[in-house]
Amino acid sequence: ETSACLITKTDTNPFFVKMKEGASEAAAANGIELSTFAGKYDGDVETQVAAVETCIASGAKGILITPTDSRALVPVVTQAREAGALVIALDTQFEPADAADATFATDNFKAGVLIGQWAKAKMGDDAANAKIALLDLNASEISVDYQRDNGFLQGFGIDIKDPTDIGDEDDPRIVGNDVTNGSPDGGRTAMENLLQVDPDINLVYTINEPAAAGAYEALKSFGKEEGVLIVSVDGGCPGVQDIAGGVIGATSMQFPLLMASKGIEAIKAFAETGEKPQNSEGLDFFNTGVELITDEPVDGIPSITSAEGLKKCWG
Amino acid sequence: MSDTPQPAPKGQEFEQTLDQSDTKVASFERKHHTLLERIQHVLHNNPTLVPVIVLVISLIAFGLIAGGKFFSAFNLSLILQQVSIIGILAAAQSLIIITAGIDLSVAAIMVLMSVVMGNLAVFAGVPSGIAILIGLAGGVGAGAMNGWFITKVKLPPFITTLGTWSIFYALLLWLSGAQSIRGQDIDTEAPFLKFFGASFNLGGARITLSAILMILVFVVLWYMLNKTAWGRHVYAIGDDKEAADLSGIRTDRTLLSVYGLAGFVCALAGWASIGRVGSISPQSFYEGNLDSITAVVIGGISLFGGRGSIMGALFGALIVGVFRSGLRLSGVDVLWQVFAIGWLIIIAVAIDQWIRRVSA
Amino acid sequence: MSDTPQPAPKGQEFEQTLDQSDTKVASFERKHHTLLERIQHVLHNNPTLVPVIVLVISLIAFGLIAGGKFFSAFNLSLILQQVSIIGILAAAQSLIIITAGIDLSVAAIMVLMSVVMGNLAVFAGVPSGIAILIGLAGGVGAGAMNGWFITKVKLPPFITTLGTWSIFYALLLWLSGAQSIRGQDIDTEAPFLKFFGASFNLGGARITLSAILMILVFVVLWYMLNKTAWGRHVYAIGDDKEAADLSGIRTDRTLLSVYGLAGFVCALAGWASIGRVGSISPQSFYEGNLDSITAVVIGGISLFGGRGSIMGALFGALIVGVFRSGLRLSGVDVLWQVFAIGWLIIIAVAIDQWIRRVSA
Amino acid sequence: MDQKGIGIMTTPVVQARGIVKRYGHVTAIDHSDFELRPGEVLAVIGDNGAGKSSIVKAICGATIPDEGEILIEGKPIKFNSPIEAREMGIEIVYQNLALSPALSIADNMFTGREIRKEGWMGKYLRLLDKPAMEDFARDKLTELGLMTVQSIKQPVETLSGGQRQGVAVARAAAFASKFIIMDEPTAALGVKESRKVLELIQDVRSRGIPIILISHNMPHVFEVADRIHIHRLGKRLCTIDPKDYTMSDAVAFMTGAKEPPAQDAG
Amino acid sequence: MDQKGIGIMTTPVVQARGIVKRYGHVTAIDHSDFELRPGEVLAVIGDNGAGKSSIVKAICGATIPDEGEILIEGKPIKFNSPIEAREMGIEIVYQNLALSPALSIADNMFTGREIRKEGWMGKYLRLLDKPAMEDFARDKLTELGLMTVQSIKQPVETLSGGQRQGVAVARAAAFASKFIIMDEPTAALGVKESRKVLELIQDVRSRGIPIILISHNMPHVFEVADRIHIHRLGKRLCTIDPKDYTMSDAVAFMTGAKEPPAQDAG
Ligand SMILES: Nc1ncnc2c1ncn2[C@@H]1O[C@H](COP(=O)(O)OP(=O)(O)OP(=O)(O)O)[C@@H](O)[C@H]1O
Ligand SMILES: Nc1ncnc2c1ncn2[C@@H]1O[C@H](COP(=O)(O)OP(=O)(O)OP(=O)(O)O)[C@@H](O)[C@H]1O
Ligand SMILES: [Mg+2]
Ligand SMILES: [Mg+2]
Repeated sequence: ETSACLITKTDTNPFFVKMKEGASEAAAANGIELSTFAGKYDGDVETQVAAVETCIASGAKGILITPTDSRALVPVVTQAREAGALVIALDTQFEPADAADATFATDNFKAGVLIGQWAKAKMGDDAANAKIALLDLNASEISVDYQRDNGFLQGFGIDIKDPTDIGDEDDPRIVGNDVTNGSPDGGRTAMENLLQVDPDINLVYTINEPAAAGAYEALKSFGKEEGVLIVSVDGGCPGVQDIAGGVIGATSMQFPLLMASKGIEAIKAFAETGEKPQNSEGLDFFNTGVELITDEPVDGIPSITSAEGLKKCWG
Repeated sequence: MSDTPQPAPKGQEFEQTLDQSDTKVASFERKHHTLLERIQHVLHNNPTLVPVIVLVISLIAFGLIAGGKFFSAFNLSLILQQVSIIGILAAAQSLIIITAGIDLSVAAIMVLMSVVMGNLAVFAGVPSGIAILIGLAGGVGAGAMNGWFITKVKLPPFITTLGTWSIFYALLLWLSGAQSIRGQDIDTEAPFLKFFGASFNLGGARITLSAILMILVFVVLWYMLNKTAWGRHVYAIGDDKEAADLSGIRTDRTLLSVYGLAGFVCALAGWASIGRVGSISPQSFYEGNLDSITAVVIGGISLFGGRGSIMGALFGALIVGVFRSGLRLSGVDVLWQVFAIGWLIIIAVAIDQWIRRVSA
Repeated sequence: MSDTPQPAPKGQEFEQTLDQSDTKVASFERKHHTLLERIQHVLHNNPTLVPVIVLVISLIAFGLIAGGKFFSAFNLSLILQQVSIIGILAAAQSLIIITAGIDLSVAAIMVLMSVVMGNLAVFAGVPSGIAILIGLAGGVGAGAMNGWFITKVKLPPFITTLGTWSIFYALLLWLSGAQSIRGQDIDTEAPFLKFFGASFNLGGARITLSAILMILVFVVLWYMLNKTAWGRHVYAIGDDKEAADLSGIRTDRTLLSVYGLAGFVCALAGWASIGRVGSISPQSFYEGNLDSITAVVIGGISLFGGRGSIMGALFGALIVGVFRSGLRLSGVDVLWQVFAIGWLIIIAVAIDQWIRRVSA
Repeated sequence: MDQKGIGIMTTPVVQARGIVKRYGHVTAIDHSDFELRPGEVLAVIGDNGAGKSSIVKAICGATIPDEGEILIEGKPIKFNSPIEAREMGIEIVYQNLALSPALSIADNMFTGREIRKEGWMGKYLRLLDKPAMEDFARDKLTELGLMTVQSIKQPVETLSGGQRQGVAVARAAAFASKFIIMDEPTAALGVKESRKVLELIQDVRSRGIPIILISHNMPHVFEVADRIHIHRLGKRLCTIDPKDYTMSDAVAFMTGAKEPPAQDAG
Repeated sequence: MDQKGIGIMTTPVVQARGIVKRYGHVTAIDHSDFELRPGEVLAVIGDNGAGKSSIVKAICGATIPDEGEILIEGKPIKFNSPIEAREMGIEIVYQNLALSPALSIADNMFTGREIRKEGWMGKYLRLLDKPAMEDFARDKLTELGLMTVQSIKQPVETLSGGQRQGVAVARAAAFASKFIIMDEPTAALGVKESRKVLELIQDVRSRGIPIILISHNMPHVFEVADRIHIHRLGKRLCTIDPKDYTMSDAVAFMTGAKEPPAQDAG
């Protein structure tokens, strides 16, 4: 029987919980024995390394991994490939990307760009006087964090300087950055802090929807829930509902379930035929797609409504 | 034997002169020479003043650095609101630390109980009031579980709560499926969960009920600790458990009540956090344990137990809040905020130590 | 005065009979009735056996549950390799805990120093050997900074290291720019940094140098603690610092050396971690502090200081490693792994307490 | 020694039979008997480690004996904690005093039996009546003339060893109604301070409350004791009347230099 | 009292002048003098809290006085820690013993002056010579006849109070070469054990090592002391020769019941 491993960043983020669900279903359908692992926190390299080693030891045919550190995990997955396992990166690419046999990912930068473009179009002429708050993840600036943040800024038409650095921009429209730990309580406090810096903020980027929900609460308590745009990335079901509820203006939806099921299918194919999956054209990964979700579509940017999104959320 | 009745001489021969002995006690008045010494002396006699002074100094300092924005009634009330949840946790933590314990599970209990309340009220259709009561009772239960291990199995509090932290954390992930409960769902299904999020204006300030709850919790616990027999027992246990035992305190029962009460306060913080955060997220307050301990130690409560006023923890929480807000408004990077908080802890406690020196 | 010279009677009248007094001491042999009592007694006299037995039992248990996969030489050597970094940290942590301290900054020192080594060797072109020496010296410095606050400013270790943890963490994020240094860059620029990642096969097992380093660190520290005067002083300080002071130990100097040495061991762990992980990641080992404390307490070293063998921490780290690996291979969800580790801590220490009961 | 006829009059306040207490390998009490009679001062003497502290702790519930039975005023009793003994009016001054250093003198005197305010404040809010407790503590201490503390609110840790001993003794004397145990109450005290304690002991006896006094100081023992219980190797060797024997005899018995007088177990 | 001519012969071993030590509000020593002469047993007596422990601690470096000067064998000296005093051959038995409960008797006897193995093992690996230390400790204890411990490797916490006191006293007696300070060494001891300590004191004196003995036990003091230093209210009131005065006098002086004899500051 073919065995496979799924190694996610954490088990506390619903995104990865969804991914695990998808993988488990696909594995059951394809007759693959799946073991799942997760780090204890975002950035827990040690646990992921140990997990890969355990997979090698147990003779897994394939490893699906969301690298918690795109550089740090390269050596161990190289070992895994040498041991004959198919390694597929999910959601986050390795650096270099070809450290894995394939990558099934959302382009996080692209996800950012989409909401940036949407926000710019939505604001129209006001975009020139936008006052932007950026609610990031945490002090250690992991790749998802800077890719989404910089993608959003680029989409909005701001010079991002170093695309791997948060907060090096000098555009006067940016009020400031603060960290949220990706949770609503962090989102709320960060939003309050930035509102204290400049009460006229009218555009808020958030690292994910829980942070966005917190930011919304802060705005509400300041009496500013109207007239401030909140954009986010992820596309979790509660997040899509928040679009419908008018909390969030737009979000970029990812497809963790799809990533996982595709990954399992690829492992099955590899086990049976030895064939490795191909990247999407022009990209160094297989794009599982990003979908902009908003109930206020703008011209030129394809999007779907929250009602449609709810059917697909994290599918 | 003689005609004037004399008391029979008592004791050994050399003790006969004791009746004439002097009753003076050695006592010397001493002037405090320098201003510094005099300040140290005043603070030594009123140790709770220390965090208050640190608070005032940091307020002034950030007022000067960050300007009027910082020093507005609104911003100050905002800080109060921002620290309210960690403040309530710090109150629970203080209770434990005064008994010479430590509780690494406060934040896990808090989040677990907010998830319990949310699941019951929003998804299971239990009336909010009952869901909250169940959550608060769960807090008592979780605290009592800690207390049981500590008093009956005689495990050190650090180890017990290190263990239960993992246990509660796993339970909360399992119950929530790692998903948050949305604010709007709460609004429609069980708005009462958000009770402590309500606020009103007072001058330029915006007072949230969660801030009032925090102050209330501190006042009530202060009263219990200082004005009731139970409170005296809590201090006595932290001071010297064995002596407390021998001098007639039911130490196990008292400790159990302390952990249960702390668990209750954590659950209360869980309820208040729903109002404050607006939604229920299993990811929230992951570092709440350390934050609460930080507030307590900055507030001058001894980790060795038995010393310090619970009010110190309130000021400790406010000091951290003021620092965070002040640094933020002065445009300091998150990175250097972490750095500054590290020094704050060390310096605040160093000042406290200096004041408590015997030579005061 | 009489013709046979007699010693002048000494003392008070009632003491004259003392010469004839009995010299028997109250001493009673007692049989241990039940088998359980007898086991308890043996373990009581050899407390280090406890973690060894727990380790053996968990090995057997997981061997049965998870089957041959778990019990292979390869998997067992893998566990050894996986615990090596936390194991080395636990050795440093044990040193501190034996002095009745606690160090919340071990993991931060470790990662900080690995970043220092990496930055110097990979980016600044400093020869690897020198970069490593600087990193190790930095570890000593960071540890000594903790020690300085603790001995000179008289801050409690918990608070000091809570503060320096933030400080070191901020520094490491700043130095690394929160970016990992890639394995390939290390391979080309400074392969010596990865020295401890090398491994060789022995039977079916794959032994990594980092695992050998871990064992070496434990053996050397065990020797120092048990066979040298310094080690006796370390235990005496943990036992009763004031008594140690008065009985002629330079407690401050010894404590400073302990913190410095612990810092050195952390930096060594940092070097080994480069080999183990294959790259240098500023985000890794964020929870290393708690993991190291967990290993120490499961190993039966008292958090109150002065008691327990450092070897216990090695077994403690291995127990956690076996649990993690066993649970993983048995296909237990991460969630329930967290849950199980929580119970492991509580149960392991409860057994330890039971064995140490006086009635052994 | 008692006559049989007046049994009821002389029911011992405490009677213990065959008490055994083991600490691991050590047998601290080895089938020892014990008896305290109404209104008397019973001195307990013995070598270091003879088990004196252990047996009195067993009597007042501070340790639970492994075997044996204890009768208080003729009724068999099993204490599970010192609190139960306290509630019966038994007080003990421990060898290590058992005071809470950071609490005030008044707080220490009242631990476990605090006075609450009258009325609803006390009843529902459980508010302590601090002034009442402080007054009481001050009265007791002044009455005993044992100390000249500056303030009754002072934490105990700021007192000298002698003063602390004074607080512990005063606490016991103030609340005991059945009997008091004092475990080497004068060990750390100076000549003057020791004298005060001896006077206190006689005072308490004159109030009709019997006292068990453990002491290594023979002159003190012979001065105040009505009977002397000699403890040796974990059990009662004999009890003697200080009027019938000299200090020399007592010391000789307790150190094993001389055989004790034959006597029945009373 | 000394004659001026033979100054060199009688240079005091310790001479202290105008020592002041304050603890916060409390002045524990208030410009006190102190003198220990070669080969003598000097008793220090005084009420509880008079400052006896404080002044001897100042002499041996355990506390650092705020004012005043200390001369050891005529040379002014400033100790910064008890270790410096130890290195000069000064030993002290503290009131609270200062033993490490979890360490063995042998370890406790040698703390801070452990013996290393001969040869390279000791020199480079700093390996302790445990058998040598244990033998030495066993010899010392047997010699003193102070105890009947089961094993020299036993942790100190398993010993009785008297046995512990014995270890502390043996440690001091074994290593002192200049003088020994004993702070109430018999406070917790039984009659027999106290006698052993008094014999030891006389033994040590006969080896020519002077001793400072703090005690509240007048008969003991008058038995062994060559001179008595009476401490009162933080300073030396007077020193008396036990042959010239009675215990009554000494107690009267120390408690302030009688005026001390006029004398010069020597
Ligand atoms: N908690 C304990 N654990 C282990 N052994 C104990 C404990 N308490 C007492 N012992 C032992 O029991 C024996 C009797 O001790 P106990 O304290 O009753 O003696 P004592 O007669 O009061 O002596 P002293 O005059 O020194 O106070 C001693 O050998 C002592 O070491
Ligand atoms: N560390 C300290 N901190 C504060 N006060 C102290 C300290 N040590 C001693 N004192 C105070 O100094 C005074 C003298 O104390 P000291 O211990 O020298 O008395 P003593 O004569 O040895 O008494 P005793 O006979 O009871 O041992 C006392 O009032 C005591 O309370
Ligand atoms: Mg005793
Ligand atoms: Mg003294």
